[in-house]
Amino acid sequence: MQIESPNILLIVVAAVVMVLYVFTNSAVLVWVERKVSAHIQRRPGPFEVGPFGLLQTAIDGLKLMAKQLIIPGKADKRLFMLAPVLSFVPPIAALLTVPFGKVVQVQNLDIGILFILSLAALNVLAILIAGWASANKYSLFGAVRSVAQNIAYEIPLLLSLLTAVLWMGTLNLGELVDAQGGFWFVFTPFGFVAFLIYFVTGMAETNRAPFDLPEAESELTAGFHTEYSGMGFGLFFLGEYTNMILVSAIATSLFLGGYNLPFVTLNGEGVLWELIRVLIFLAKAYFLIFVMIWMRWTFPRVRFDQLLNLCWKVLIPFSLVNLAAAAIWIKAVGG
Amino acid sequence: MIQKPDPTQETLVLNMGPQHPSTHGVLRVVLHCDGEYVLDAEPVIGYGHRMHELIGEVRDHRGFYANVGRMDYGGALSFGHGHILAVERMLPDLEVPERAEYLRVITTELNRVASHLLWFGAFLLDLGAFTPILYSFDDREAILDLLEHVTGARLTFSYMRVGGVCADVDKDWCDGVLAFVKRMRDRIPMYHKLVSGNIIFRKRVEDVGLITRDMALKYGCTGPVIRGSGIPYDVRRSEPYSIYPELDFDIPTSERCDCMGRYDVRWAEIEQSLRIIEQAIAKLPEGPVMAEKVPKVIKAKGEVYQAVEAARGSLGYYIACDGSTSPYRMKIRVPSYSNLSILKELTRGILLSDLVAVMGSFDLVIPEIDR
Amino acid sequence: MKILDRLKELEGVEAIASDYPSTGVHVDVLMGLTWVRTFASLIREEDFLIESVTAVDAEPNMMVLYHFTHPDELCRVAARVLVERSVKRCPTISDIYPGANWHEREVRDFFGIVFEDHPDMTPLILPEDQVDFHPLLKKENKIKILSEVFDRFVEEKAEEASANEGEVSE
Amino acid sequence: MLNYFKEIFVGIKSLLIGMKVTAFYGTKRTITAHYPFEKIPVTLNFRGHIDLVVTKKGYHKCITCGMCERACPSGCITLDSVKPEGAKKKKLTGYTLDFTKCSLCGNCVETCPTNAIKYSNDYYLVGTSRHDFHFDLLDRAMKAAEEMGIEWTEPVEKPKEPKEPQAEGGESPSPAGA
Repeated sequence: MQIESPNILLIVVAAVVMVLYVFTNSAVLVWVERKVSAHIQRRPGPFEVGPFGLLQTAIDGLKLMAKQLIIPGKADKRLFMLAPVLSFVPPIAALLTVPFGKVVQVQNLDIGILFILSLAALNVLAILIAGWASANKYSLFGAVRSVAQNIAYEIPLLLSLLTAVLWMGTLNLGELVDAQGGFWFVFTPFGFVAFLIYFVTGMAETNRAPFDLPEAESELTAGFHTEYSGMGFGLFFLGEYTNMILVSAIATSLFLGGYNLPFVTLNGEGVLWELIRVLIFLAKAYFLIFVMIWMRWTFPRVRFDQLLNLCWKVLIPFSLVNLAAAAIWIKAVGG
Repeated sequence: MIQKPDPTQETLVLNMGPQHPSTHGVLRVVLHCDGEYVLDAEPVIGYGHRMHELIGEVRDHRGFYANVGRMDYGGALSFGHGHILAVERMLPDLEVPERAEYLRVITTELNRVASHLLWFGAFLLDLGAFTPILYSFDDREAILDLLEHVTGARLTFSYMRVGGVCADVDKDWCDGVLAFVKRMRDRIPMYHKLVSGNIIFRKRVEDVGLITRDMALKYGCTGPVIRGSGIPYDVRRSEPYSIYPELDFDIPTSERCDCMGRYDVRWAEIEQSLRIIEQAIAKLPEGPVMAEKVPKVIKAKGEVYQAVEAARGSLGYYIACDGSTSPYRMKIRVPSYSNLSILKELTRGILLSDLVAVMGSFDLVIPEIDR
Repeated sequence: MKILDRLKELEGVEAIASDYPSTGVHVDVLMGLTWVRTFASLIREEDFLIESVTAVDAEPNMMVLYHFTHPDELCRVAARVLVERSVKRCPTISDIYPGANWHEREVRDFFGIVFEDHPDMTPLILPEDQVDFHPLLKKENKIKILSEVFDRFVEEKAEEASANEGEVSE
Repeated sequence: MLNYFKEIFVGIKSLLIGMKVTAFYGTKRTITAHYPFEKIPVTLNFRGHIDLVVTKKGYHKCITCGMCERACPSGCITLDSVKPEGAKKKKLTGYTLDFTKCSLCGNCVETCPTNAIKYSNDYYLVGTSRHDFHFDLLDRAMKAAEEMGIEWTEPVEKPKEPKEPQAEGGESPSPAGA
C-alpha cells in the first residue's frame, strides 16, 4: 500500500469530533452506570436533573470543573498534573482507528490493532505516574498493583487478539471486520474462547470491578487517584470510560463482526446504510459495556494474588492452547 | 554519619484509619507492610471513647439504660437486655412477668438478625461487592419497622425497663413478625446464590484468618468468632438466662476456623434466630409487661456479673453496688474488644486485602470497643 | 466443680463457691499477688476463657478483678487480688492469656495499676502521652472502704486483708 | 487436572448464578422512597422528643411536681413555676426541653404522675444552631391547641377561692411534698 499524505484537516476535525464523542460517551456511560447499579440495587438512581436524570452527569461534570485542584505539598507537581492527561489522551487517539462503520473511521491503519494496543499500554504509565507523584502510600500501592496487573494481563490480551489476527490474516481493523462479514469470529470455538479471555482481560486492563485493584475502595481508600480532586479526578474518570468503550469497540470489531448483523453482511451504500452500520456497531459495544457494569455491581473484588493466579494459571494457558489449536486448524483445514 | 537504611530491610508503615472505608468507624490500624504483605498490624483504639463505665457510676441504674444502646448501634437490644438482667439480679424480690421476658427475647432476636444483616452487607462491602448491602438493608428495614412499632425507635432502642419492657405488642405486630420470618426464610437462598456460592467470594474468605480453638480461648473471643472455630460456646445455652431454656434452638458451629467459618455460623444463626422468634411468638403468654412492684428508687448492695449473648459475642456487665442509688463500679465487657485484640497475631504475614476480610469477618462495631 | 477443688489445693489462693443466682459467679477466688500467675496457669490448663480484667478503686487497697468462664460447663470464676493503693503493681498474665493484654492496658489507663513484665504498657485508650491521668480513680469524697462495698471482705477484713498485705510486702 | 477444569466450570457457573440474581432484581420495582416528595408515615409509637399533652379543655396537665426533671438522666428538662398569691397550686410558667442532651430514654414520660407529657411524632428536626433544639414545650402546647382549634384556657380557680382560707392549712404540704 502506498503511503498517502494524511489529510490534516480531516484528522483535526475528526479529533475534535472524537473528543466531543468521548465526552458525551462518558457522560452517558456514567448515567448508564448509575442507573444500572441503582436498579440492580432496587433504587431509582439519578432522576432529579433533566428527564430520567439524564443531565445529572453534565451537572456533575460542571461541579468537578468548579472544584479546586488540590496538589499535595510533597507531590511532584509536574508529574501529578501530567498523569490525568496521560490517562485521557491515548484512548482518544486509539479511538481514531476504530471502524465504527465502513466509512466512519478516521484513519484506517494497516497496523490498527498494534496501534491501539501500544496506546492502550500507556494507561498503566498514567496510573504509575499518578500513584508515584501523589506521594501517598495508598496511591503508591494502587500504582504498584496496577503495573503488576496490567503487565500480566497484557499477555493473554495479546494472545487472544493474536488468535483473531491469525484467523483473519490481517492487522487492519477494517479488513478484520470485512473478513468476518456475517459469520462472526465468536461463532467459531476458537473465537469464542478468545473472546471470553479477551473480555476478562479487557476488564482487568480497564481496572473495572471485579479487577479494580488499583483503586480498591475498601482497601486503598481510592488507590491511585486518592489525592486527585476536581478535574484531575474527572480526567481519570473520563479516561476510564473511554477505555471501556475502546475495549468493547475492539471486541466488537474483532469478535462480534463489527457493524455486521449475525449471518448478515451489510454492504449497502449511502448515508442511511452507514448510519445503520454505526448504530449496530455502537449497540454491540454498549451491550458489552452494559455487561461490564452488570458484573461490577454483582461481584466482590478479587485478591491481588488471585488476580495473578487467574492470569498465569488459567488465562495464559487457555489462550496459548487456543492460539495453537487455531493455528493447527488453519494449517490443516483452512490452509 | 547517618547510616543509610537498607532498602531490602525497609518496611512501609501504613496508617489504616482512623478514617478508612473498611475500619467501620474510628479505628486505626498501624500496618507494617512489606509490599502487599502485612508484617504487623497494631490496632489503635480509643478515638471515640465516651467512658460509659464512668457515666454508669455517676448515673443511677434507671438513668443508664438509655446509654447501653449507644455502645452497640447494631444490636442495641441485647445490650439493654444484659444491663436490665444485671440490675434485676440485684433485686431478688422483683418478679418479671413472663410476657415481658418473651418480648425481650423476641425483640432481641429480631435485633440480632438485623445486626447480622448489617454485618453481611458491610462484610461484602469490604470485599468490594456493593450490591448485597442494599439487599440486606431491605430486610433489615423490615425488622427496624417492626421494632419501631413496638419500641418507638429504629436504632438505639431503649426498650428494656427494670421489671419488664416499656411497651406491649398486639396481635397485628405478632402477625407482622411471623410474616417477616417467612419473608426472611424466602430470601436466605437468594443471599446464598448471590454471595455464598460465588467463586470470587469463596476464594477471598476461605483459609483466611485461621483462629484455632486454643487461640480463641486465650484471647477470650466469643460469639460467632469462637463458634466459627468449633467451640459451641453461646451464652444463651451455656449459661441460660431469660426464657432461652424453654426454647428449642441449636448452636451452629463451624470447624473451618476461617472467615468462611464465621460467615457460615452467622447465617446459620440468623436461621436459628428465626426459629426462636417463631417459637416465642407461638408461646407468647398473656399478661402484663411490667412487674407490679418495681422499686421507685433502686438501691442495691453487692456485686453481680451478668453475661448475655449479644450479636457479636458474650457481653458482660459487672456491677458492684455499695448500697447507694448508683453503682460503685460498672464494668462492661464487650465482645468486639476481645475479638479485635486477636488481630495482631492473626494478621502476621497476610495480604492487605486479607486483613480487610479478617476485620470484616469479626463484625467490628467500634463504638462498642471504645465504649 | 473440678476447678474449685483444684483451686483449694493452692495455698495462697482462697476459693469459695459463690451464690450464682445473686452474683452470676460460681467460684470466688481471693489470692495474693504472688499467686496470680500460678492461678492463671492453672485456670489456663482447665481451658477457661478469659472474659475480662478490671479493677475497683477503694481504700485501703484497690482490687484487680479477673473473670473467667468455661466454654463447655457452666462455671464462672471471679478472681480478686488486692493491690496497695500506693504501690499499684500487679503481675501480668498477658503471656499466659494474651487476651488479657488489652484488658491490662486498659486497667493501667483507667486506674494506673502497672502490670509487671507486661510487653507494652503504653496507654491503649487514652492518648499516648497521657500517662498520669486515670479517670476511673475515685475522688476523695467518693471513695469507699473495700469491705463496705464487697461483702466478700467483711468477715475476713481483720485477718485476711492484713495477711494479704503481708504477702504483698514480701 | 480434572479438579482444575471443574473449578473453572463451577466458578463460571457461580458467577452466572450471581448475575442472574442481580438481573432479576434489576428488573423489579425500586423500593426506596423518594424522600422530599414522599415521606414514610411515622408509626404511632414513634418516640420523638417530649411534648405537653393538650387536654380537651385546652390546657396542660402538668402539676409542676418536678418528677420528670429529677428522673431525667441527662438533665435536659427545666421547669419554671410560680405560686400565685392565694392560689392552691403552683402554676407552670415554663417547660424547657434541651433536646441536644436528650437521649430519648423515656424516663420522664414514665414517671409523670398525671401523664402530662407524651412523645411527639416529630422527626423532621433540623436546625442551624443548637438553640433551635431548646424547646419551650409550653409554647408548643399552646400552638398545638391553636392548630387543634381549641382555645388555650387556663382553668379558673376562682370558685374555690372563698373556701381557701379554711383549706389552706391542709393543702399546703402537698405541693411541697410532690
